[in-house]
Amino acid sequence: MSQIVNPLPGKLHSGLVATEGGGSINTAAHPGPIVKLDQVYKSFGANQVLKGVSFEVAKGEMIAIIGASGSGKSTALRCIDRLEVIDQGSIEVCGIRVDSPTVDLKQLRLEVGIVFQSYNLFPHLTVEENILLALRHVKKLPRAEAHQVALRVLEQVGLQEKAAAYPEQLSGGQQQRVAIARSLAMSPKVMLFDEVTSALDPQLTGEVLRVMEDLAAGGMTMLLVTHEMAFAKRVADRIIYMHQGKVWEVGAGEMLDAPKTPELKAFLDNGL
Amino acid sequence: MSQIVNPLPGKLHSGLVATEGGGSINTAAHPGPIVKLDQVYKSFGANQVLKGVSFEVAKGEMIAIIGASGSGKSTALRCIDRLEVIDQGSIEVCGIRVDSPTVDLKQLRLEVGIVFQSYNLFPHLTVEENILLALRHVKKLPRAEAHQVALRVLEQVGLQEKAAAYPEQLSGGQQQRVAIARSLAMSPKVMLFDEVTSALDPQLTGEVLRVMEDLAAGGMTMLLVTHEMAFAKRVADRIIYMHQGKVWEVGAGEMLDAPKTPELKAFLDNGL
Amino acid sequence: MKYALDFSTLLPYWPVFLNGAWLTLKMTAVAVVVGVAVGTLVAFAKRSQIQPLSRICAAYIEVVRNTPFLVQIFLLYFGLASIGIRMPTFAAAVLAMVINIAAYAAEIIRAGLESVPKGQIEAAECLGLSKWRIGWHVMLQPSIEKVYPALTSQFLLMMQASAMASQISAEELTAIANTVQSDTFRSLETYIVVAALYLALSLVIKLVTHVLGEYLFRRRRVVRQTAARNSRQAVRPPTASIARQGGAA
Amino acid sequence: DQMDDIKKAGKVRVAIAIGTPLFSYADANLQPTGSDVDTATELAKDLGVKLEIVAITTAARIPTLQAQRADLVISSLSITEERAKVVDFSTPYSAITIMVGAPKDVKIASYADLAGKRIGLTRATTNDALTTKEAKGAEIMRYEDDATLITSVVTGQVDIFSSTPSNMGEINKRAAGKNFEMKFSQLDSGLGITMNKGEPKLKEWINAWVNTNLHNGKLNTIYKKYHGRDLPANVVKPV
Amino acid sequence: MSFGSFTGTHLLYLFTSIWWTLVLSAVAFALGSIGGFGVMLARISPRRWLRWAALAYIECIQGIPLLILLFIVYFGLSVYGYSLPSLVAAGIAMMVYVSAYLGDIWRGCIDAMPKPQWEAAECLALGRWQTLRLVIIPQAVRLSLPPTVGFLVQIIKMTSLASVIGFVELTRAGQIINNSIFQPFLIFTIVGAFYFALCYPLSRWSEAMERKLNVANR
Ligand SMILES: Nc1ncnc2c1ncn2[C@@H]1O[C@H](COP(=O)(O)OP(=O)(O)OP(=O)(O)O)[C@@H](O)[C@H]1O
Ligand SMILES: Nc1ncnc2c1ncn2[C@@H]1O[C@H](COP(=O)(O)OP(=O)(O)OP(=O)(O)O)[C@@H](O)[C@H]1O
Ligand SMILES: [Mg+2]
Ligand SMILES: [Mg+2]
Repeated sequence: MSQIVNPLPGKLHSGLVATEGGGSINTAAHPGPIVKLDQVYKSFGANQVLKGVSFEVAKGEMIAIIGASGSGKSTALRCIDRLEVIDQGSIEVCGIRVDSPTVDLKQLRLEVGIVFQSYNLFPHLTVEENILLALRHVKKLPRAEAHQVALRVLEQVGLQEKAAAYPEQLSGGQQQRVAIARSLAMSPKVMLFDEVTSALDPQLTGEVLRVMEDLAAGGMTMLLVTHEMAFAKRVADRIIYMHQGKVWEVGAGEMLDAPKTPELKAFLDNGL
Repeated sequence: MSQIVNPLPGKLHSGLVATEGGGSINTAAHPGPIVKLDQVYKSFGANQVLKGVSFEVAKGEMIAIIGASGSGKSTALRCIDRLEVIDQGSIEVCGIRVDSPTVDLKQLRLEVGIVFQSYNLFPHLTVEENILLALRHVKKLPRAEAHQVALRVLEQVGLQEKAAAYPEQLSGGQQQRVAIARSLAMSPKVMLFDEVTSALDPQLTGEVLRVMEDLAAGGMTMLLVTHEMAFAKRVADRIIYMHQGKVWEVGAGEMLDAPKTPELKAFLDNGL
Repeated sequence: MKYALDFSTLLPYWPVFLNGAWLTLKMTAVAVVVGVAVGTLVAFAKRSQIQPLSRICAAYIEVVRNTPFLVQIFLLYFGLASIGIRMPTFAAAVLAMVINIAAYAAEIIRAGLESVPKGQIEAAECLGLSKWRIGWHVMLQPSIEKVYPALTSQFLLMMQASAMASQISAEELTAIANTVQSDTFRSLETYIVVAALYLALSLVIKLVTHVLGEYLFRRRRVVRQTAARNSRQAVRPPTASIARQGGAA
Repeated sequence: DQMDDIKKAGKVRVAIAIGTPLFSYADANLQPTGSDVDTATELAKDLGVKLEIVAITTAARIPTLQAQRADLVISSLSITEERAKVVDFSTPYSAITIMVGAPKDVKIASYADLAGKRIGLTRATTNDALTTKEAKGAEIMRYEDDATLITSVVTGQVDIFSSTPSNMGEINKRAAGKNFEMKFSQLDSGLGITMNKGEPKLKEWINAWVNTNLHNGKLNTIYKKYHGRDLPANVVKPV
Repeated sequence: MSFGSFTGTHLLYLFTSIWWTLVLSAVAFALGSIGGFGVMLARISPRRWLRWAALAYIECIQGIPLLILLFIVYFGLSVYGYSLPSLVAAGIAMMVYVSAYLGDIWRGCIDAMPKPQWEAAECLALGRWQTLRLVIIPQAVRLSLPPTVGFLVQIIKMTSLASVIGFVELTRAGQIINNSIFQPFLIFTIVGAFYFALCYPLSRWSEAMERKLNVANR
């Protein structure tokens, strides 16, 4: 299995780039950022949703994407995991050229974990079976080992005792934590989160944010779309503000206190 | 058609009891309150929802019931119109023993009008037909007379011009006013309202509250469950605070300014 | 004329009746198992991106569902034979039943597949599961669970439809009835006995499918038990959805 | 009394299974025809009433009578002891030969040779009763009427059958090249006009009619017209 | 191989037999609707024994093939001295069968009506029957239309079974022609095509209505 490792001319970015250490068996070590978008364009029919989006995520970094509804945040995330195929530009994840037509999807998806607003748990499987499914059939782990992994990630999200429950028996917050655990179980190099708390009550939101904060503290590379400004400001290394399909402003948490562009100011005034 | 008129030993209550005047054709004139609950108990399965509720409503009085979600407000109202059958205690409405197994349901429901949060208009009938239905088939009024009544009540709620519209063509507030008109058309002696504005925008809420205020001013006996504290305080003669299936505090509007029990205080602090 | 029902004449025939019932059950079982398998493939094929394939499947489903089973049997039994394809009665009858039930099952299962939220399929893709795994674990299993009641009532209709196989000499229950009544000249009694046997068979099938459902779809059982255990609070009765109507006539 | 009923109604209801070639079948214009149909027509004429044909299946011949759906059955119904227990037969008005047929190259000479072979026949006929009893170990395929049996043989669903020479003629006409031939005769049996029990007046009239028409040759003419040969001698008994 | 041939007479005969298929379908549907309405009323009756009786009826009839019901009615009625034409026998058997299914379908539609509609009518002092007639049924009819039309397709197909008791409808006509010219493949293809022409438009109509309902309810 050979990846097209295409070292693009390096671009400076404000994040901390750590060189990749151990790495998984399948992926060649590569020095660049974990995720790199370069001039990405994407349209749905006549509706141009992404208009030249570029940004990078370094190893261990946690980046929050904010922006008004319809600004293209979800689409950007979906493009990174190749749920959408981009029209132009390039996306690289852990050295895998996502925009290549011959991209090894399985490999890509082993590197990337993604969690959506709607938890998308498999309703006919128990919490543990949800987690085991991909471990057994994609990673081909033996039963005992897979079980160990499942227990570990469930503990990580604080839901060991719910292993035998079915999704419908859980609260929204619990379901979302299971969804995170399910992604984590695959040991991805980077986790994408798309408004994972938008459908939850404030109280349940807390549980989920806490899990994400723990993850960030544990060194996971994370890219999350969120409306929780306070959380983004406190936890994220950098914040990307998207507006009308473009990266409009990028900066550390403090940028929310002093928006440079009127658009971000308007957005913050409305949202908070 | 004989009612079981059972003059229970009189209980003092703070409201004003007016002796019944003219009265409808079917009901014997009775001196007591229009609605009288005495030690009413009601359970759903193992869940005891009403635990000895007693109160009275005198003629022309307007009483507001407030209380936390699940405190049994709706259940109390439903028991009065015998949509639920009580386990223990007694309920009397216009001299009709509601708890009697042989109660004349038709007579009871001619005396009581009830309006719910979900308007429950009949979607296949126009506004006017909704109102005519019971006039024609229960009161057996001739077409012309029924039409007169319908026009009058529609005017009362300010919706004459919507007579030919179908419910789905109306806003929520308008639908709720039609529901009130439909009940009014039957000339009930007492009207029950269960959170009739909870599903409405603030603006639409206004229209509906105004109609109810007019009604109260017109001398209608009314019992309403509401979350609109300001309205309750301004318009109601008395307020009943229910807590965990019991009448916890009763008093005039001012009781909201000086709650006697910590429960009411907590409820008011949360709700307002 | 007063007619007195007399079932005693039929007593010596009970092994024959049981044989017929057994054959009916056997034909139904084989048809159901093969038919559901074929129907599943057809359901996926109808959803496929390959236009000709999905068109053919759609045509197959519509033709079968809009013509009588009896005509299908005749067409298959005599029609195929007259163009040179011959098969034993049992095979012909079961084949006709498979062709019939597969179309109905395909339509039912497709409805189930369509009700799987797109997000779940995407979530599975993002976990790196292969297309086949997604089809089996994420799409088919919950679909079958959802449409199981509709499928089982289709099984019952199929069992009844197997009565028509008597017309092509399959010695199932109805054919047995025709023979017995001509032996005993007790037609009414014979058909009453056979009606009772069919009723018993359908109860057996209901029981078996119920037990199988409880076994296969653990979720329903677990959730129900936990709900009963956890909250003794009365639950409002669920609103019944409209009975899905199928048929094999 | 059925005789009176028939007269009163002005019509006689005769049950005939349409689907038995030469005896009763649909012609090119889909009108019922055959020797049994002609017999019924003559009978009704002599009775002085209209004929109403009740079209039925072979297996329904006796139940139809029991169910009072018809006054008579004239439908190649062999006179047997079992049947005679539940219905009344007239004296034989015609005859049928029951035989086993198969293609020329198949070797069959007796019931014993049928063991392990598939043999087709029509349900609820004398063929059915006889073959089921005698041909132990044969796989019997029962069809609902002669026409379905013939269709099955012609289309090749079965090769060996128990039927009548006339049906074999039909088969040979339609399945060219197979050369079906009679392997052995199972039974020669007389056919009776069938009616419910307890109708002496009707039975007497029918018997007289059969007798008359056997001797004036009318029934023989009808038989010869469709079957191409004379009625067997044992049917046309001397006076 | 080919013997005799399929002529215009045959085609005409098939065409006219469609009429009898339609007549029998109409009779079965009309009688079945009346019976089904009764079964539906019994299923939602406040009287427990009536509900149970209706349930038992539905369960029994749905467990017995129509073919057997046809035989029972055909032979059964007449051994007790009622000698009825096969159209009537088939009509009665199908009424019994159809009413069990329609009753079940319609009860589902009534059950699907929101409970508050019942309560609202009740609170206006409408009686149970008035509520049903004026409020519930008019709304349920809309809901019941797609499955009812869908079932009509089943009924048309079911009429083919009446051929076994000698009622000459489309399938029986096909058999009769086949018995005379022995071209089963051709004949039953034509017969099947005729059924398809009758049923397919109804199926599509039913599906279209169902889709519209689903969209409206979303
Ligand atoms: N599959 C699709 N087909 C067509 N249009 C789409 C599709 N997905 C998204 N869009 C359109 O793309 C635009 C951007 O959508 P996107 O979901 O990326 O916005 P977002 O920033 O995530 O907004 P939100 O905060 O509401 O989730 C919207 O106008 C949307 O209508
Ligand atoms: N039909 C019913 N079956 C079972 N439980 C019921 C039923 N109706 C109400 N309950 C239960 O009774 C309790 C009181 O309900 P009720 O509707 O009277 O409360 P409420 O005071 O009106 O609350 P809210 O402000 O939310 O309307 C709740 O716990 C509810 O779950
Ligand atoms: Mg989004
Ligand atoms: Mg309430």
